[in-house]
Amino acid sequence: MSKNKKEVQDINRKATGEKAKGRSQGAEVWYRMRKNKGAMVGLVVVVLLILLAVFSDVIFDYSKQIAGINTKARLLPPSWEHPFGTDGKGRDLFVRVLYGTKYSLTIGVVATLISTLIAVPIGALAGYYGGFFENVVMRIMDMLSAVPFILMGIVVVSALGANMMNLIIALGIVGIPKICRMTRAAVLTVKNQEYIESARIIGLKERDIIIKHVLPNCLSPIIVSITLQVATVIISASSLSFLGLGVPAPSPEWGALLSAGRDELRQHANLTLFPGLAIMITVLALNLMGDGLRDAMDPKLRK
Amino acid sequence: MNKEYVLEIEDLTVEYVVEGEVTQAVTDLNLKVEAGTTVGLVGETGAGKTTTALAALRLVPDPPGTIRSGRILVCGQDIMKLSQKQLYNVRGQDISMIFQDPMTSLNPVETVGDQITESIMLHEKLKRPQAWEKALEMLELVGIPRTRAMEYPHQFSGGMRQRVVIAIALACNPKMLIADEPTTALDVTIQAQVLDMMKKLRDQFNMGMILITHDLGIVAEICDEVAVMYAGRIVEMGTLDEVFNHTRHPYTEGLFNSLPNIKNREAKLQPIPGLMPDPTDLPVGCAFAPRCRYATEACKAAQPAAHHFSDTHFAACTAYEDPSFRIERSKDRE
Amino acid sequence: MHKYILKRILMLIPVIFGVSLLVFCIMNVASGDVTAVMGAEELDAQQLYELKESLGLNDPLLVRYVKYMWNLITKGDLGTGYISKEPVMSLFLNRFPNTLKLALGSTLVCVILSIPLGIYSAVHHGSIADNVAMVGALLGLSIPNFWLGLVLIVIFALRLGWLPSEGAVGFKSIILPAITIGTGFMASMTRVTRSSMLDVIRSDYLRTARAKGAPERQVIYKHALKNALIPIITSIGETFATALGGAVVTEAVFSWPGVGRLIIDSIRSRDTMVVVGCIIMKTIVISVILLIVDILYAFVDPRIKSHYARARKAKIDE
Amino acid sequence: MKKLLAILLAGAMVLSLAACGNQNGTTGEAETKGEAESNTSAAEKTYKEVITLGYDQPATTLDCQVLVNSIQDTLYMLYLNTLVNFNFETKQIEPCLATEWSHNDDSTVWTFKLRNDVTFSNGEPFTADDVVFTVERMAATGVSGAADAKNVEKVVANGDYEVAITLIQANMDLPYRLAMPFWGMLNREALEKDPDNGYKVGTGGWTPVKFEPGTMVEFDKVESSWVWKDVQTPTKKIIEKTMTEESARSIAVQTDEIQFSYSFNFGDINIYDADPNVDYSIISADLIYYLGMSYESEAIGDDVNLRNAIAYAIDPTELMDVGFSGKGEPCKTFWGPNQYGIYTDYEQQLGKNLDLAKEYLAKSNHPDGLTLSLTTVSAFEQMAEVVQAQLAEIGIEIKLNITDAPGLAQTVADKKLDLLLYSKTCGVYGDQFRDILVYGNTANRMKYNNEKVAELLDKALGETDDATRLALYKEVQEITHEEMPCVPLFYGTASGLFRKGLSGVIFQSNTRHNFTYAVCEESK
Repeated sequence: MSKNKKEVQDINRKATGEKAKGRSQGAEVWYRMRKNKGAMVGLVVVVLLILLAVFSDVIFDYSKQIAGINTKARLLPPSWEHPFGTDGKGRDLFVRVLYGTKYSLTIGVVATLISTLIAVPIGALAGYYGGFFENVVMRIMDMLSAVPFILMGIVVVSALGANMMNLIIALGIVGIPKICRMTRAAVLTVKNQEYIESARIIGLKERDIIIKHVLPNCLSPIIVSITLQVATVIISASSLSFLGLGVPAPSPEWGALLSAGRDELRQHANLTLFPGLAIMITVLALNLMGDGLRDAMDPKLRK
Repeated sequence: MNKEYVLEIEDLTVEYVVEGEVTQAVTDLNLKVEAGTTVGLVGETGAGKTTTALAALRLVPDPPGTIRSGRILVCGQDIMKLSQKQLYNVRGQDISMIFQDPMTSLNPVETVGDQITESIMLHEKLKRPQAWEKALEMLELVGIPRTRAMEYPHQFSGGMRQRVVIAIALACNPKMLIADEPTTALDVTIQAQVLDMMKKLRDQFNMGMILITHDLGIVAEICDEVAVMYAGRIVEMGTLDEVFNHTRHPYTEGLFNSLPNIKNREAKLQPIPGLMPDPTDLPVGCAFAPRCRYATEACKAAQPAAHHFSDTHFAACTAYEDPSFRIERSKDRE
Repeated sequence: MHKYILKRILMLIPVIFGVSLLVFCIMNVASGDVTAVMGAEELDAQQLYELKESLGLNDPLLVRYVKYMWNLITKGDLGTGYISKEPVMSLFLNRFPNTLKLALGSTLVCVILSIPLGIYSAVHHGSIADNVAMVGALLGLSIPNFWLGLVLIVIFALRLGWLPSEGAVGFKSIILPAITIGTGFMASMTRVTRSSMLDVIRSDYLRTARAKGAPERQVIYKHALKNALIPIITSIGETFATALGGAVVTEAVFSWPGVGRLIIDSIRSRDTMVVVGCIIMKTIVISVILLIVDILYAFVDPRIKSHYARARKAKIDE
Repeated sequence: MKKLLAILLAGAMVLSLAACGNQNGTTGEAETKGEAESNTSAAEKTYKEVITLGYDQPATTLDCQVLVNSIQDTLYMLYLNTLVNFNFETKQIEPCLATEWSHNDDSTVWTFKLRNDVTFSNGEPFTADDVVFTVERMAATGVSGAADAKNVEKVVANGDYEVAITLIQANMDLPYRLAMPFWGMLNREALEKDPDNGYKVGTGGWTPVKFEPGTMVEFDKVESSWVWKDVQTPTKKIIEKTMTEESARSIAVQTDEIQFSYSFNFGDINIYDADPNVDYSIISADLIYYLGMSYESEAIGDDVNLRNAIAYAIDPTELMDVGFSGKGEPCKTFWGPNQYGIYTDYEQQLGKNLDLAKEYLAKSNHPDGLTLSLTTVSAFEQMAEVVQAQLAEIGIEIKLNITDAPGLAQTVADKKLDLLLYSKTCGVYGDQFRDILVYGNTANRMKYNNEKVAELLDKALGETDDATRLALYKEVQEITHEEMPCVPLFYGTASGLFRKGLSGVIFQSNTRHNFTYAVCEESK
């Protein structure tokens, strides 16, 4: 913490008498997060997923367990030996789903990050300044959202080639309109509050007003839509891999697993059930964490 | 003679439980209101005035607030024992309430006329047209032209909105009305109009009324009796004359001293030193002791008992154990 | 109000220009062209060149775009599909009612499920029920459509035989696809309902309503909900617009002849005329719907309506 | 005779077909459920008036000269007739609209005698002029038969019921070509009057009355058609629906919403065995899956050793397991299974032989392996993964390039093609592999350029003596077996899932099934 922040804290402590539980903003948020059971569960799961993603190459032997083919053990039902059963090429689904975390989590989070980093500033500026700029931005967003995301996938892949990075770029671009529109709506509701007026009166520059006053107050809808966007991205990746545009085989990205298991659905629902569950758990964890973060940071909700 | 009490509150205790910390908002409160009389409930913010009012309608928001104990009789029915359905009938019909900030007390997306009509339809078996007609009458009663019934709250000024709130509250002419600082948010000229109207309506409907305020001027103008609250308890209660002219409790004296004296311009204001006690851990003894000039060790030891000076006037102050004790203010008034 | 509507409609024109140019460029960048799908296996290079010439594929992009837009503006003609030679307008129009029906059905399913759930979890904010409701809503988003679609078919069409498993004939055929798509949108609509209700649930006028003796149901569903409607209507409008975009996967599972599948099949066969034509029509329809949603705001929130009235009155006074 | 045929013939409706093959005839060994059908008497049986067919590929046009694929051809056969027909049972060309046909000594001039009792669905009589018009229209704007039409010097009608076609280059396969469904005879008057719908007018037993491109086509019976001269069926309407989701399409057969589903997931056979109301038929098809090796790829080029190394590292049975639950026939040569002139007894037979593969690899330009791209369409992605794993065993690392048909064309055009996993329909006539073995044709994505092969094919085309023609084709196959432009993997299957009561369907190994005489009993 910067020096003057510490001093401000000491002053607070003295003013409210030793008893008061003075804490820095970050510690305050962490303190409140720890209280929220849901957020903690979410955080633990997310950390677990990240660890799994980072160390997957250490834990699993790529060539044998992930890429190896053994058609004799094709489509075995879930058993002790293969908790999730085996896929169409006799490879253990449990190992592939765990290994797939690396791809799906990266795709989901990075693509959503790209959309957010581009969409939120534009959306905020559009909502805040309004007028001609807002119109132009909104019309561009209408155009972008008119293009079906599968077409966007085909183009990015045929222009840049099919690899994970291009898939992430494609999914990132596709996610921009929705987040931008939502940010603008949130900023509009906050824009004409009195505290923005008063921030302007004390002479803050427009940019600072947006960053320090407007955005923090529309944090709630933004966080909610970002965590949901991760799920949408991972599932869109499955539609893209169904078109052969997803992560090239044999990498077991969850979307690819979903589309691979699609034909055997009637008798081997496990092939799509477990990747689906994996997606849900990831998104649920992100959601719980996102909610916990939002509630902790939202002064209104402090009792 | 048994007076006909519209509202009887007996040793009411209300607590708020927030993240483990327990706030004692109101402790052992007793209050009785007769039909046609107005009791002023006075005290600084945070003394528990609003909580008492909400408890009277069992409107204390359940999490985090809970009514620990106490009997509350509205026109003879103990609302603590009523079922949810019966409670709906009591509210608005036997007892109703006006709130402080007119800006936020009205539903912004419904016309003023609708909001009054809803109150009527809830309790009286009238069809919509007759209920609408009655609503227009109520509007005129509170001084708003019936032509504006179709307009929305944001098209009214603060004063006019408060009149609408009053119209809603009195639509089914309840026997008991609780007004929680009805005029605080209004400027002075409007304040006077609203108070006059309330007095006229009170007499017309012979209503019992509790007026919650921290403005002693208003109390003097409209109230018959006065109850002074401090840190969740009534420290002094009596008729207007008894409390204003024969003040007993040091806190009440402090309130009067912090008022500017129009006659004597040079008189120095004597604000009460210190701050309200932290409601999450009230002291064992008298809550006012730390700020009281006359405080003795005895005061801090135990809760002060109520000393009665007449059948309507008492003050909870240990100092009166010694009958000769007088506070400054009452010395020259004797 | 009319000035606002006119402005919004006028703004459609640059959007259509933008969208058509964007899609034209995209289809041009996309690999290959429609001849690869015409089974022209036995043609040699020369015949293939003549075939492309006959479809005008050899002209540079700009020429094709100008020709296309010229037809669109002067004759309102969206051209014909390269393969089917059917006018794109009729291709779109005879599939659009199905997509409209399905979009309405799925939005209705979503509204019926999400709004009560959103309100319930707002009223019980922070309780276990609140979290369970959120997980339930999330389930809809995480289950892929084809998985849910097939499970519904196996249960309701095959085992019980109550509902048809394919086609768009008759009312019963809408139920299963609408549920499949509707549950997918639940997650976001429930969240929006919950957060907008949370903003409203602590306002004073609810206390006034309760003081009137209004039962809790009426306080929540009438007073609170009506004030929380704006974000919810936005969410409904957005859900409907997305549903109109056509849930390709569900349309494939239920063999639902919607616009979504037409666009995807045309993209895969690089039939640019159909792709551009359908996307333009789709954009127009969605923009109109989003406009209707904005107008709806005024009816729900009088403050917005009076904002227009005041603007109009001010103009008259000038 | 096939077991199934015997059972069905014992069924109530005895359908003797004068012209076009027989009921539920199947070719090659057919795998069916085979239980004996309960023999209820004819009177009790009630028949469906509407039969609905479910196909996975969308039908996007009804102009037979624009598009060729199995669904389009299946539909053309309903409302159009060709001059001659090929009976997949007897492997002979049979008369259809033409009663007799002959060719001059160097097989450049073919004359056809036509039936005189045939009318179009718009009432116009079928004459030689219509044949002339059809050939000229194909030459002018057609795509499906463009290759044949370009080889036609002139087509002349001698009177109303005889036509002579003069070819530029002699072609013994002309009758086989003209038997293709897309060579359906069109009506001049109809097309001149209404160019946009005239092509829907045909001489077939049915006529399209409702067409939603990509969704469904509805046919009504043309009572006046010559097809119904000797045989009547109670069916009044045939509907074809596009149902891309395979499992949903199969379920629709079980719920009787559709009566026939083209192809089904062999993995679910046990479900359909258990369902008394459905039956299925899986026949080997004239469809070859191959692994092409491009000559424009720097890594491979014409390195014969590398090509053979790759050829003998692939085990087609694993591909069939993953792709089609084991159904299919491994190939012995790069030729159609029922194609005229097939030759298979090489001393080095195809199939996985790791030692041989490693031997060839050692002699190749990349003894210690290399990295290649394998391009295929998304439908074959699972099989491509198997090839990837198999080639990894001999040190060849594969990068998968999954794309769609236009994407594939682009990869070839950009010269980025190394390996290609694809399929090709192969007919029965000798010249069928010209489009893949002769340089310059679209199907020859490998850019295989061997003058000797082209010369042999040309000679064979005009060769009237059977023995010499067979020898020529043998030599072609020996060269391809040696040079290995493509690794022939396996022959695919054509399958159908249908209601128990469905009969009168002619299953054909070229995956174009004939539903003209389809009949379906109302399920009990």
